[in-house]
Amino acid sequence: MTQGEILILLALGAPTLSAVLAYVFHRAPDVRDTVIVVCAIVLAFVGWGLFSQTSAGVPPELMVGEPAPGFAIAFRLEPLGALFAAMASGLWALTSLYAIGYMRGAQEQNQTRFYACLSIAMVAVMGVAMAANLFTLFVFYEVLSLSTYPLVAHKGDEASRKAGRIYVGILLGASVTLLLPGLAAIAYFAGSTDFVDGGLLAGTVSPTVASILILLVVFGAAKGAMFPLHGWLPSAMVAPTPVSAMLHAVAVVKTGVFTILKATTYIFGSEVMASAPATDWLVWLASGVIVWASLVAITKPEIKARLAWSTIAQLAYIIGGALIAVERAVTGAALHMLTHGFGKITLFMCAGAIYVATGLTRIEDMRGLGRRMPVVFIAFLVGTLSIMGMPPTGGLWSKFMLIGSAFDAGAPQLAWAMVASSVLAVFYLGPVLLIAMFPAEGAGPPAPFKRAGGAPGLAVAPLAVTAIGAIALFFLAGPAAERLQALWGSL
Amino acid sequence: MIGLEFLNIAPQRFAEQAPALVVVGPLIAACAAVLAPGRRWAWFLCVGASAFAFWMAVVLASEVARQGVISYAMGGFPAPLGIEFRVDALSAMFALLISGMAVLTAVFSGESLETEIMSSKHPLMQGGFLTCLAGLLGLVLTGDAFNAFVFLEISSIGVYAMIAMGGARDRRAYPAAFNYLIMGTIGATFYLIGVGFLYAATGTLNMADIAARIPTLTSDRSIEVGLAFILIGLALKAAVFPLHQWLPAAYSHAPSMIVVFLSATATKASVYLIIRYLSTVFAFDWQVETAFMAFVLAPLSVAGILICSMQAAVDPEIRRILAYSSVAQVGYMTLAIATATSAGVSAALFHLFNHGVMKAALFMAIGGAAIHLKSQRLSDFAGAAKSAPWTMTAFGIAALSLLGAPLTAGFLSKLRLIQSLVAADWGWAAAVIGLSSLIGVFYVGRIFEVVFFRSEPEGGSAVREAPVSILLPLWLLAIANIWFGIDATIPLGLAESAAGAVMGATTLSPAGAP
Amino acid sequence: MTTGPGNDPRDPQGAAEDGENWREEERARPEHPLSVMLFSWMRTETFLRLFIVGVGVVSLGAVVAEWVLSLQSGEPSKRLIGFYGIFGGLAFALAVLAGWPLGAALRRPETHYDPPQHDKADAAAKGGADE
Amino acid sequence: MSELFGMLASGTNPGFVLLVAGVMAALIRPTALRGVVLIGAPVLALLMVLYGPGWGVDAARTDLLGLQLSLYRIDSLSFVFGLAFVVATGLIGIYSLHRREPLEDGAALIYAGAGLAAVFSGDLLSFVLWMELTTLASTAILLSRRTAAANRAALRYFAMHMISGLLLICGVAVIAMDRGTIEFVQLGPMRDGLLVGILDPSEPGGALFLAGLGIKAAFPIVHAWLKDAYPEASETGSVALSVFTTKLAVYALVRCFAGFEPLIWVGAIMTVFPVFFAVVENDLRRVLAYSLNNQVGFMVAAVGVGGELGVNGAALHAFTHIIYKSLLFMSMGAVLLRTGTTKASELGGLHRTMPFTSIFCLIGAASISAFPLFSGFVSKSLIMTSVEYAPGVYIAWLGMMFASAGVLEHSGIKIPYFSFFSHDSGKRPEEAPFNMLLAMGAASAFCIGIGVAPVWLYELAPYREAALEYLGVDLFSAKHVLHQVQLLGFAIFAFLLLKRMHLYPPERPGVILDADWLCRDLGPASWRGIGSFWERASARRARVSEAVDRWRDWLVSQCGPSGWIARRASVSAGAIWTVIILGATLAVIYGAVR
Repeated sequence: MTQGEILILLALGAPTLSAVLAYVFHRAPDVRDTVIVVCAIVLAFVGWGLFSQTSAGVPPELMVGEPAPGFAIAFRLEPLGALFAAMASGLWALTSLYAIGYMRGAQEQNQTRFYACLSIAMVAVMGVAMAANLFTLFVFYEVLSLSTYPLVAHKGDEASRKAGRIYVGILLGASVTLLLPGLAAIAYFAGSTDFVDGGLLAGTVSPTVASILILLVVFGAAKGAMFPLHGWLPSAMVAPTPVSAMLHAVAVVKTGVFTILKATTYIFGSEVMASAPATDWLVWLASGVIVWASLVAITKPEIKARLAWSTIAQLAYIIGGALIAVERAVTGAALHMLTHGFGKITLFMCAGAIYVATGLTRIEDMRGLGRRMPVVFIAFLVGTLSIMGMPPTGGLWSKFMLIGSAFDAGAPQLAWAMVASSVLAVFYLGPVLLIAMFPAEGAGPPAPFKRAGGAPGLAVAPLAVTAIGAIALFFLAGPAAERLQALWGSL
Repeated sequence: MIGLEFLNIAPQRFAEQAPALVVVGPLIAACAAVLAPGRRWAWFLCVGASAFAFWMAVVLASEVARQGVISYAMGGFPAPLGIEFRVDALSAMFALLISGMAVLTAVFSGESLETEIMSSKHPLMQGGFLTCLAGLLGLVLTGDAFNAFVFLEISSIGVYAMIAMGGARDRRAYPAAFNYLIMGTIGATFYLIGVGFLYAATGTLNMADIAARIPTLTSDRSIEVGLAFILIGLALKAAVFPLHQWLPAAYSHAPSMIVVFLSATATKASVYLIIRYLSTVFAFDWQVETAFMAFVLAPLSVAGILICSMQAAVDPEIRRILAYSSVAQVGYMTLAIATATSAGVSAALFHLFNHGVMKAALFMAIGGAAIHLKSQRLSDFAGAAKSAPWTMTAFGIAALSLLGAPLTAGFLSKLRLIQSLVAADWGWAAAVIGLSSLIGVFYVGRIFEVVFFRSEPEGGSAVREAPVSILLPLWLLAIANIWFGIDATIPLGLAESAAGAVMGATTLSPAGAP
Repeated sequence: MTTGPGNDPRDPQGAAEDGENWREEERARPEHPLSVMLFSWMRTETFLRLFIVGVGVVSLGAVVAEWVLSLQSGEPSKRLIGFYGIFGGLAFALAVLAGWPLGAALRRPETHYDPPQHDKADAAAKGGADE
Repeated sequence: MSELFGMLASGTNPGFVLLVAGVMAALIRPTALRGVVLIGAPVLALLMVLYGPGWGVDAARTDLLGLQLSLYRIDSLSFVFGLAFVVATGLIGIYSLHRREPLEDGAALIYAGAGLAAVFSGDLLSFVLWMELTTLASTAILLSRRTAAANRAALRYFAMHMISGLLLICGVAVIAMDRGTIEFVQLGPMRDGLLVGILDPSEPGGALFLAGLGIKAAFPIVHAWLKDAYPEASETGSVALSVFTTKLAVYALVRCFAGFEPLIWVGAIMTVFPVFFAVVENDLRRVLAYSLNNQVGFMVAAVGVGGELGVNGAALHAFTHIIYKSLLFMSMGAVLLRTGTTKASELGGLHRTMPFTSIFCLIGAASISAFPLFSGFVSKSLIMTSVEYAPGVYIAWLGMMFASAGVLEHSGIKIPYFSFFSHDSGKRPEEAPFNMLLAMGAASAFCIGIGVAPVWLYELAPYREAALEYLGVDLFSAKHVLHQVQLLGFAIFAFLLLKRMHLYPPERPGVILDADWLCRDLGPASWRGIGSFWERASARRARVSEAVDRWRDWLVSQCGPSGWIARRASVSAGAIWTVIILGATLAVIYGAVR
């Protein structure tokens, strides 16, 4: 067994083990939480190992089996997947710490099921990241949909059950009605679903067929929250904040855009993408979504809802980059997955920390909190800058690459939409900072802490780390992009 | 081929008689079961006879795999005068499926009947079951058109009787059985009329002979009319929409045992006959046939898929939900068959097999729960996962399979179906399957939410964990659902070789592609 | 010189509240000697008249000087003699006089841009969005 | 000593020193210690600039995203701007010594540091990155005023600069893709005997970059942020704000677009229109903001002319402007500190107790109005001469002449007159604190020193020979001086007459509508309009969704156990269907065979 195979097995095994042990130790919360954290840390190291192996030129591979001819369950890491795996596993380690802090702080019910499902979701994310073909990716994609449903419906009341219905209905519905036929059609046209450098379908399909397939994939991967299949994301905000932070800022939505990115890069390839008329329509749609979702975000008084709509806009950046599908665009899109992941998870964690400490969710109530929770709000500032694409955060670089390639690819509307959305970000995130950190004179005193001592340390430390990470990405974006560009070197 | 060849340990002479033994065994056991001194004996007989049939089916299948088509002259009278049993890969696959399901059903029946039927009637029930089994097995093995009618009726009579026996618990079973009787008889009569037409035109009842003689006849309307009658009759038996009216009532009111068995096999046997007639007796590329499939079978399938999925999505009773879903799934199969391609037939057979596995599991779990819960309302299953975790987890797995979730058998068969439809340039049909899957998300999601996420009613759920004799076959099926979702060698191999036997090799890629 | 309580520029309201004392104190502050020395003579009407005349003389003198200079150098002047002076005076007058119509057209009450008070909570939630 | 600094300065952008000092200043509580940082850092930076690496040498390079970044490079152009920035930073440091606002001091130093680092960047990307940091730091300066109005202004300011920063980034991204390099080279290529910038505005990348710089330089219509935000800062904050952002834009315009003729017209318009607004504006700091806009217009016009004279004009005018404009803002800051307002309608007669401030303000006013022997004269003459001799832009030149008279009106007369002289408001504030006076005095010394002995300013010019030649021949020629005296003399005479005749518009409190009306009135109104439209639309949508719900309920009821379909699922129906389908089948089959 090679080192790569062991790493892949570990990447799937560690969260699986974490899920199982969560049930085994459900009567001993301390042991359970320790086990979860240990598994998460192991996974983070494994994720890093996968990334460094990939970038060292030895992509880990593992063939599990072939359930049906042409459809193999197989894993193979290329730079895009390695980046996603490393990011998800790293953030997962922080999130599990944060989740423990949050869940204990907020005294939530059914914690064991929560952690188990979260762990299974992580298995699915790793599976998606490492998939060697669209079939494997699809399999884990669906596992992710199913395993996160209990997390959304966690509270079990009518509201969260309804949200869960919307969530699973849209995600599963879109994937079985659109992505699955797309998958079958791709397998039919190409004879397999393997991810091939330069595009599996290159030279085999007409622009019309390619258009249909592209539409099936882009809308089928509804986790990417592309209009009009975005409705699940705001409604999923009823879930506990760690879920919003990890899944709806990072894992689930990124799985959606990752699917699209992988498909446009390795299934369609830049030539097919450029020739298909659907690409143009979708670029226009993505541009519209970017602006529209940012505008909607401004109207939302609740912080998590604002962040959710902001996520919808930011995902459209990545989808836009994926659609352009040239080297720089894909690199930028992948980089944006990374930088937005760090930025948004920080913001969500901040929202959660504020909630645990004060019970507040509405922005207008947060006046003056900046003085009382300095770490949280400085992290929030960093996250905001990252979303706006301002230095010194990595968000700048991904936006830089995306905008440049959009202009270059003859899609200036996408670039302008990104500019507009960055400016609108000032208006949907700026007020939070203004109200909290620079309350106008004569405003009332800040709201009291609901919980003695404010947010627990376990809920604050991870967000500080991710904020530092968002800044570090400003300096590390270059190396990361170089790793990604290796993906084009192999052509 | 099927991984069970090790069971083929019978002596050669014995193996040669397998086509007869596989039918005769259950038939004899049926008589014995009726006369059995007690319900336990009847149960043992039932399990034993089913197991024997399964063994013989395995033997048959491996013989078929070895030598291709087996022709067996019943009673030593050779065809065309005698009755010929003609076993090819298609027949062998069905024999395996039917007998395998029978074993599990037989095991399941012990505890299940306990609460549903008064114990004195158990032997009758088991006898009926074995009769039905014998009929179905004969149906898929025989090579004689009229003989097929006989076996069809044998199996049906057993079923009518067993459904009616559910009336002791649920009085709605009586009209259900009566309706089924009427409809089934209409179907059988149509079939018989069709065979009569064929006989009139060709002068033979042996399928192979009919097939051989048809090309020599020029424009004989009676062949075409015969075909129409046969297909309509069989479509009725296979519950093709809108000829399915008998099915939902029968499935929702009959004793669990028979529903488990029927859902996995009975309609499927008729599908077998449809394929048999379309491929072996008539030529698949005959324009009459393609016209029938494109303009009658396909529209009906699509209508059935959509309408019955909708009905399943809103029905309040859990067994009827599953029944409607069955009709929709039959629609999938006939839709794939209607493409008139080898890939389509193979996908249909693959789905047929997987559907049998998942539906049996679903009904078995409901039957297990029904031991303590008299109601069949979905809402009464609220929180069932808490009170009966093992039963309901197996149920959940099968439900996911029905939904077509990855890593379950249902996923692969759905993928295969769509692929075959795309390959036949029937993109719109793939879209229909997608749409019905969307509806499937709703009805399975509905069941899921109730079972797993709704809190238990006051005083706890009435659902209790099923006994081991039910859990065992149930979990066997649940694991099979997962296993066949990860490694589909067995069902896919069976389906491909079955389709290959009647259609030629399967291709799923456009020319030129790797 | 003592420091008044209203010296904090960030608290003009505070200054206004106890403004009376402050005013008194302010009024009481004597004029700076340097100021007396440098600027006090400016306030006389005589000076003003002299100043106007002086400016006029200097300006005209500059025009004359330019004329003399252009005679001396012998080469023809590119522009009219005194062009800069005329232009400057007219331009200045135009700019100042334009203040009348412009002020009428563009001036709004000082509270014009202040956020509406009635839906303060709404404004706070929307933050700067409305601005 | 010099070697030591040489070593330190050889590889470190002096901006970094200010950045580090800024962080320190923000954290240090003791005022005295902070004072050391506030003054020490600019001194250190000054030494580093003076003893920096050779001109045109890339002292620090790095690679990023496949692009080569040059973090520190000085050349003759950046040297002028850098020097001015460092001097201004020192003045600001002295000026703010009395304050107890670590955050604001830190932000100001970081702002200055980022500006300095931007000027000394050797490539477009690092320039833009530092510009982004100036945006952040200047927003922080605005926010540290801690008033609701300043907060709102800060948000608008930030949004506007976000847009400009993004345009710049877009521009750089496109340039990087088009050209493969983003080097910010030394000016030098000659076209038709004129120096031209390195970017071509007709290319998309160049156009985007120009648009971004246009916002930063407060081109007409996008100028409103300047007059909106600067007067909302604190008394020290507005001084810091007045120095960097617009001048950085001018610097980059020189680099990139020197010789781009439309800029002459843009610059001319920029000089003219603020004059009118400044006349009616009541807030004197806002008047100064308009005046800033107008002065930048002169520089932009010089950039448009290009050539050695134009580039020299823009660079040197920026240098002098930085100093006299800070001086004016400082004097108004002193007034604000002591009286709590800078509204002309509430001021007047302050010279009685603030004589020093009055004098310094007058010196600044004389400088900006370009009185001979003051610094403005020295640099503006270059610009006016360059525009005068540029072909085909005579109207623009006339406009700028008009604006020169206008400058005299709003900055030369209005500022000192209405605050320190005019009618007596009765306010008798204390003289400004010593540190403020010191800073103003130093700035005044610069203004007069440069005015009297312009040679050492001209020594700094990017094109030294050309500048010195101009100095020797034209600057103090009798004709030139006489022209300027005429212009100013008649203008002052006109002022005196108009005042005597009561034709001078009185100062009235009020808000003057400007282009910011677009985002402050029209924007919210249209936002509300969209909102109500959206509400109506969602009401309609609710009706639609009700209809959809009804339709769905109907469908469900039809599919349900008691619905249309199930009710017809009887045996007889089954039989009838069988017959129907048989018929259909036969029809199809017959059709197929025929």
